[in-house]
Formats: sequence, structure tokens, C-alpha cells
Amino acid sequence: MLNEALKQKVSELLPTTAFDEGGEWLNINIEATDWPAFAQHLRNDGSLFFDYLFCLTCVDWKTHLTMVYHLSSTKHRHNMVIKIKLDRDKPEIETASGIWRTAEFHEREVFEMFGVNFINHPDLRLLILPDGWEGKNPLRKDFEDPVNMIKL
Amino acid sequence: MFIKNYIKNIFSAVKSLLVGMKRTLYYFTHHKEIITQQYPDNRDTLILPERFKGEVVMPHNENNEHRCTGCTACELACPNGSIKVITKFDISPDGKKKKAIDKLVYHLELCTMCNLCVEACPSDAIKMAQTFEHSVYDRNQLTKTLNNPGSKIMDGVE
Amino acid sequence: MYRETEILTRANQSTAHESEDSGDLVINVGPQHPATHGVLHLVITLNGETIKNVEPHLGYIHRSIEKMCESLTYRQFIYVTSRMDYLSAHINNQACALCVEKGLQVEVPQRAQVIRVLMAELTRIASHELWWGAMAMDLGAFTPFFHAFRERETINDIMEETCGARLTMNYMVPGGVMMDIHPHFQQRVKDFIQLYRKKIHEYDELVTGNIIFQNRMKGVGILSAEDAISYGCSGPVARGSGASCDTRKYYPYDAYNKVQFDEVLETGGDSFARYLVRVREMQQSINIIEQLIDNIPEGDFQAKTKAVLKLPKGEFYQRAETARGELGVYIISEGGTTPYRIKFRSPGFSNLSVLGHIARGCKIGDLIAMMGTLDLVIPDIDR
Amino acid sequence: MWSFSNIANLVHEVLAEHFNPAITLAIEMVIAGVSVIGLFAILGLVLVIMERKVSAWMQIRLGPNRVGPKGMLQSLADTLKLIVKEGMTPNGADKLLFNLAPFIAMIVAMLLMAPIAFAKDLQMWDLNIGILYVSALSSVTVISILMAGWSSNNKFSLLGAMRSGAQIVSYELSAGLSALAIVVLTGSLQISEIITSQANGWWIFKGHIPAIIAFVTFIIAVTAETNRAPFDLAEAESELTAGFHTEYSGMKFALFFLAEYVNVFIMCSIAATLFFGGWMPLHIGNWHKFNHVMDFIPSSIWFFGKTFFLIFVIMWFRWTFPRLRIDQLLDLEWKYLLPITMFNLLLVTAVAILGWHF
Repeated sequence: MLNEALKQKVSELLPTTAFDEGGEWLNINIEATDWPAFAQHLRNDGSLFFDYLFCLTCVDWKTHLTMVYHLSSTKHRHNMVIKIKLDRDKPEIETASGIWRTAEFHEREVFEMFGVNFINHPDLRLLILPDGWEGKNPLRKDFEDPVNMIKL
Repeated sequence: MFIKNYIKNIFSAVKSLLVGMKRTLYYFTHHKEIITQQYPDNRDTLILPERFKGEVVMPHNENNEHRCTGCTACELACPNGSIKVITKFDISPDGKKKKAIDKLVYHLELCTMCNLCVEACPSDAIKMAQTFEHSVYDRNQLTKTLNNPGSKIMDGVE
Repeated sequence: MYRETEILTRANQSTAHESEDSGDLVINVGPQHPATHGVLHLVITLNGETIKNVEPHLGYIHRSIEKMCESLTYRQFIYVTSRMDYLSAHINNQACALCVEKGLQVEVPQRAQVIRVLMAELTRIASHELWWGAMAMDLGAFTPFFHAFRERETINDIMEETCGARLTMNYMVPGGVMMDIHPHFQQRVKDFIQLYRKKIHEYDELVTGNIIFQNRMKGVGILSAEDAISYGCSGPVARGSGASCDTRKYYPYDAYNKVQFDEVLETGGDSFARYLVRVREMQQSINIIEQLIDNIPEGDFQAKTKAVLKLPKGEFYQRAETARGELGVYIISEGGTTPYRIKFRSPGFSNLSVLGHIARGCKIGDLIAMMGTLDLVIPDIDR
Repeated sequence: MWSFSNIANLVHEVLAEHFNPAITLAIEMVIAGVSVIGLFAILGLVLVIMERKVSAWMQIRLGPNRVGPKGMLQSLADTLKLIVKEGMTPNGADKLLFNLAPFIAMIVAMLLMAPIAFAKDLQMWDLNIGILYVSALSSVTVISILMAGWSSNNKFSLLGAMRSGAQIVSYELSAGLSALAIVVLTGSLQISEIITSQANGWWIFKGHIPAIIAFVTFIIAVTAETNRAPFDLAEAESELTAGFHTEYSGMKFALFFLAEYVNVFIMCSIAATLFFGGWMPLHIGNWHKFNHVMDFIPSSIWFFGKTFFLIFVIMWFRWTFPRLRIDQLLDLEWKYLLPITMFNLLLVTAVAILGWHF
């Protein structure tokens, strides 16, 4: 499906969606509360059929966090980028791991690197950081580690 | 039928094993095929390709002159901060002040041989050498000054 | 939920701990273990020899490359990516260079594109060679490892001659490649193809045809195509299950749309299918190299770019097919000389996540074989 | 013509002249014991270097080539290193069992040497149930492995020991049954009689196909019994790091290592005795002149030649094949080897009764 058709389809599904122009793929901004139902639609709708979540990450914009989901369909070969703005102090979002299993690992990574709390995640524990890690989340912009210097 | 399959299975299995054994026996008896090199023994004959990135060096000519102008392009290009250019001001005979390098400090222990400094250098003052035996007992020995003592910049290099 | 057993998070506790009520045996495979090929740590719950649960613990060599890259310029950050998946360093660099070029909107010269594809395919063969040897070693056969290294060394020598390094070359730069190919490059590659064609049947004799090997691999670790996609698997792991996902086909980059090659697909979904995909992929890579090696166009090897690269504000995503699967480079630029945020979607990370799913109910020996067929490179997973 | 029995008699006479019978016997036993330990050590050194060279050549490498001429003293250097190393006992290990296990492995290997005929008249103890003794004692090795695995307080060791237990118990069967084929043909369990029965040709030639089948199954079973690849599940380094000897270091590890090699040697020498006539030179039926020429080659060379060839075959297996999985290992025994050997035993009995063999 081409970007235009996708855009139309998405705005039918979720009228509140805001579209970002530019970029090769369709960028859409949605609210965190719409996410679980919308994700189900994206996965199960026959003409959309986004079954491949190939990238899941988070960006720290200093004022807020943005979850970025890159979705692709192995049937129709179209791609879409979904962005969800989160509160920086108390970031919370429903997990996608029930829909795309790969999200389980990626969400664990985002959880420890950005501190995003994924509701209903089956196993939200530290994956990469050492056990008993306390303090800030390493990939946030205000993270400084005087012992293990990252910046040169 | 069962017995036939059973025996057939055994024979095909044994055959597949024998094929592999034949291959290893071939190598056991053909010592010509040995590919390992006798490293410290073959030092004299070991030739590394001319592009091999071993360490950064600064070539000097016979008059102890190099081509470095002290522009710090290499320092800026280096991702790890392994190059430090310490500049000074030379007074040329006609009284003009001229920027030149005092020392070009190179930290081999930080270097990843990415070749970005050599690419960045506008006057071809540094290049990659083909040495690779860098191990020393004290890591301070890995901090090197690339320009020779008393060296100066070649004429005509700006 | 599918997680039946409570697993202790803390590795050091689980060493001394056996859950008393269930009678399960909890053992640590790794971080120092011959089969993990690095510092992967798996906590395995066993019932006898049968695996009940596998729990990966990561981070032993996490270097926070994503954070490091935020303070490196667009020219500098490429070298770090060689250290992610060091076996396909070229392809990592290529993906990064492509992503920066996408932002700069630079047209890469034809010659550079072809050289990049040649290098990427050579890297893929070298990576699969190493995997093949290590795979056999996981199953207890040592000899194939050394035989695989014979061919791999030839590729490494070619790389050394042209790029100046054997493993972490840093050869791709935004706009093309760093240096032109060495005058001997074409001849050496042709020699390699000859050697490869001469020796490829030994692979079948020693490993593929071996009855013990086949029994160890067939019907073990079955992954359905649906699960493969859901778990985000890519590369030979997904293609072994019949999920078509070759980025080179669907999102061609560089000169891949100019060459003919088949996407290797197997439908078995077991360890043997994944094995066959990789062995046959080497053949396809040889085909690609043969098509290009005599047709390297003349011209520049690098496009003219500014000394200091500045990407426009925006987001850029580039996919590339490494030897392990789909690598994604996601650059968010604020218009400066360094990326605001960079994300590497590494294939190994997603491929590892499937291990717990396919290993349940297998024997320990099978787990090792499965880890072999997933072709895990730990720095790629940990980044 | 000198022979080992003459030398033994001479030694005995000299000793009997000077000492009373009890002391004579004691001194003779000490001499025998010292020579066994000497042989043990020499075998370890030779087999280790042999394995390393064989593996290297099969893997297109050169192998050890720095210590001594062509690297032949490498294993001596290794031994020196192992002696100097600290033998550690892990915390929480059962100290007695942990330290005892390697010695049991070694003692069993030494005991197994008793009935083997190394050359004409060179045999320590020609007991009339030689084969039974060997097959009975060789299964005691599993006790040392189980002890090592259990006492190490390491889960990998325990798993390795458990695997080893299951493996040795099952493969003991087909090894015994294969050996029984030759016992049926010979009609005796005594090693010297088995050898003399092959004076007009080795059993592998005389016994038709059943003897060949018995030989193949025996070699497979022996490889499994000595925990050699492709049946090295007890140590399986890619799965269990080092299996039952994960926690051993220094000389205690070396004893396990030695015992493994000596076990391989003993099993191969038994196979050589059963199927290739032990020290018996290659004799063919009525070709008396040929047989006479063959007799000029000393019997010890015949014995060691055959044994080392079989050892080479077992090493050849190791450096070619991948390892089996535990269930496949047991499948191979119970579904393939055991039925085959049992059927083969019937066949051999028929051959022996009907006198079809030469």
C-alpha cells in the first residue's frame, strides 16, 4: 500500500492521528491511550497487516520522551512509523509484546535505558544493565557517568 | 520391509561417515596442504600489504624535515582523541611569526587504526606504517611523539 | 503467561540455588563458556537433561555505542559500528554510510557502489565461513573449523590488501569508499572464487552429509514462519523458516538492484534448514561477486563531500542485510555535526529473543546447536 | 633364541639364590609394578603427542613443533607444567572423594594392564578368564567418573558424570558381546590361548563376516566406553565445559587425562588381541615360507603396530565426527549395536559349531 492510501486508512481508524510529513515512510503521531487498540488493528487488519515490528526505540527530547515504533508488513511490504509522546517524569505505555513478541526484549531495553514503564509487560526486568542498577537511565540526555566516561 | 530399511539405514550412515573419514585421511597424508604460518620464525619473509594500518607515523626526509603544518585537522578527525597537536610559534629570519608544531603526541593505546587522520591531513604529513608488534611492558611507552627532535617543516609546505 | 517457572534474576544466586520445590536444576551457561562464543550468559532451568526454560542475561560487553555515537561526528561514528557485529563490519559501515548519504542526499559514484557490494558480499562469505566452522565445533567436530579458516583467511588477505585491516576495516565513508581498490584486488578475488569452488564439496563431505550431524540438526529447534516474524527474526534465521525477508531484495541499496541473485529460502524451520540457508547463501554471494568482479565501472571511488558533514534536521532510517539479518540504522538529526540520537537495530538482539521459545523441551546438546544456528555475535547483541 | 621368559627366569633364579621365596616374590612384584608405572608414563607421553600430531595434520596445521626435534618432547613439557601447577580443591567439594577419584581412574587403568600380552611370553598375569577380567574391570572406570562428577559440587560435572554412567553401562553390553564372538570361536577366555589360536591366521580373516561385524561393533563400543569423541558426552567441552573433570587441575587432572589414554591403549590392545592376533605375526594358512619370514619381525613390534593402528583409527574418529546427543547415543546402542551384536553372536556360534571358519 502506498503512503497516501495508508494515510487514508489510518485516519479512518483513528481520526485524531497527526501526520508528520517528510521522510520516506509514513510518520504518524498518536496518543499513548490509543495505542493498545490501534496496535491490535494494525496487526490484524487484513489490508494493513503490520506483522513485523523491526525497530522499537525511544528518544529523549529533554522535554518529553517519544516512543518510536517502526512497523513493516511482510505481506504487503509497506512500512509505517508510529510515534507516541510520553511524559518525561512518569513515562508509561501499554506493552506491545502481546502483539509482536519481539517487543518483549526491545521494551526491556527501553525500560532500562530510558526508564519507560511498560504496563502489562510479562517480564519487565533489567536486561543489559547490571543487577541492582540504581540511578539514572543511561540513554537519557542528562545522564553523566564520571566513572565510565562515555563522552570524550 | 522394516529389516530392509533398517539395513539400508545402517549402510547409508556408515557410508556418510566413511566419506568424512576419507577427507580427513586425505589431509592427514597430504602435508602440502598445511596452511599455518610459523609466525615468529618467518619474520624476515613476512611482507604486509602496503596499505596495512599498523600505527600512525610521520615521515621525515634526510634533512630531518617533515610536512606537518600543525593545522590540527588530524586531531579534530580522530574519534578517540589519540592525537594531540602541541603548536609553537617559530620566528622566521625575516621576523615573521609562523605557526609550527612543537610536538605531535600520538597515543597508540587509544588508536583504532581507522585511518581518518591520514585522510584528513591536507599536507600528507602522516601516514600509516606497517608495523604491528606493538606490545610493551609499560603503557606509557605507547604514547609517542611523532616528530623527531629538532625537526622542522619542509620548505614549501603550507 | 508462557513463563512457567520463576527464574532468579541474579546470576550469582542462581549458581548456588536450586528451586527446592520443583526439583529443577538451574545452571549457568556462560558468561564464560566454550559454546557461547563470547560473553553471553544463559540461565537454563533443566529437568534432567531436558530444558524447561532459557533466560538470557546480557550486558557483559555493552559499550553503549548508541550513546558514544551521540558525541561523534558523522564521519567518526562509522568506525565504532565495526565493533558491533565484527564479523560483518563492512556491512555495518555500509549501512551507516548509506544512512548519512540519505540525509546529505549525496549521489554515490557507480564505482563506489559496486565496490561496496563486492566488499559486503566478501564479508558475508567470511562471516558464514566462520559460522560454519564454529557451528561444527559446537557439535564437537573440531576439524571443519580449521578447514573453514583456510577460505576465510583468503578473504581476510584480500581485505587486508585493499582496506588495510582484516576485521575492522572502516573502509566505507559517507560518499563512497575510503580508498580505491588495490590493483591486485580483482585477480585475488577470482583466485578466491576458484579456491572456493574447489573446496566447497568438502563441506558436504565433512559436515552436511554426515549422519551424526544430520541427526543432531534435523527436527530440532523448530521455528514457524509466523513466530519468526513475530519475534522480529531476520536473515538466515527467518529465511530458514520460510519467511522471506531479504533486505537486499525488498529494499535494494547500492548496486544490489543491478545484480541477479536468489533469496535463499528453506521451509523446514529447524536447525538444519537454518544451516542450509547459510551454506547456500555463500553460493549466492559468490554469484553476486562473479557478476560484478569484471564489471567494476570506471570513475571516482568517492563523491565530493564537505570536510564537515551536517545532516539536515530530520530522521533517517537505513536497512541493510548483514550476515546475521536486518541491520537498521536510525539517525535523528537536529541539524548539527553529531547525531542527536542514533539507534542500531541489531539483528542478533531479535534473533536471540527467539532462543527461549525454540529451546524449550530440547536437550542441552540441542541448545548448543541452536545457538550455533542462530549465529549469535555477542557484541552485536550488546552493542 | 632369547625371549622374555628367559629373562624373567634368569631374574627369578638370581633373586632366588640370594633371598628367601617371600622376599623374591615381593621384589618381583615391585619390578613388575615399576615397569607398569613406567609403561604408563611413556604411553601417556607418546599418545598425547600422537593425538596432537594426528589432529594437527587432519586440520591442516603443523601441530607442536617447538620443543625437541619436530616437537616430540612437547608432552614432556606439558607434564612438567601440570606437575608444577597447583591442584585445587573447590570449596564445598567432598574432599575425600574428590581427591580419590583420579587415583581410582588410574589404578583401574593399571590393573587392566595385567593380562595383556605385550609380546611373546611378556605377560604379567595369564589368568584363565582374561577377557572376562578386562571387561569386568573396565566398567569400574565409571565409578571414578561418577565420584569425580558428584564430589566436584559442580552441576556441569554432575551432568557429565550422569551421562557417562548411562553411556558406559549400555556400551559395556555390546563390547562384551562382540568380544564374546571371538571367545566362541576360540573356546577360551584366556588371552594366551586366544593368541595361539590365531597362529594360522588372524580371526578377522578366519572368521568370515561375523568377525568383521564383531570388530566394527567392538571398536564403536570401545570408543564409547573410553569416552572418546564422537561419544565424549561426559566431557563434551562445548556443552559442559569439561564435564566431570571441570574442577580438576594440575596433576589430578593429568591423572584423568592419562587414564583416558591408557584406557584407549588397553582397549585397542584387547581389540588387537582378539581380532588381529596380539603379538602373533601375520600368518597365512599353509604358506610356511611366508610365515617364517614374518616370524623374523619381533613379536613386540607386531603387537604395538596393531595397537597403535587401532589407536590411530579411534583418533581418526575423534577428529572427523561431530558429537552425538545423549538420546541418540543410547538409541545407537539399544536400537542398533545391541541387536546387531546379538544376531552376530548367533551367527558366530553357528559358524563355530559348523566349523565354517578356517
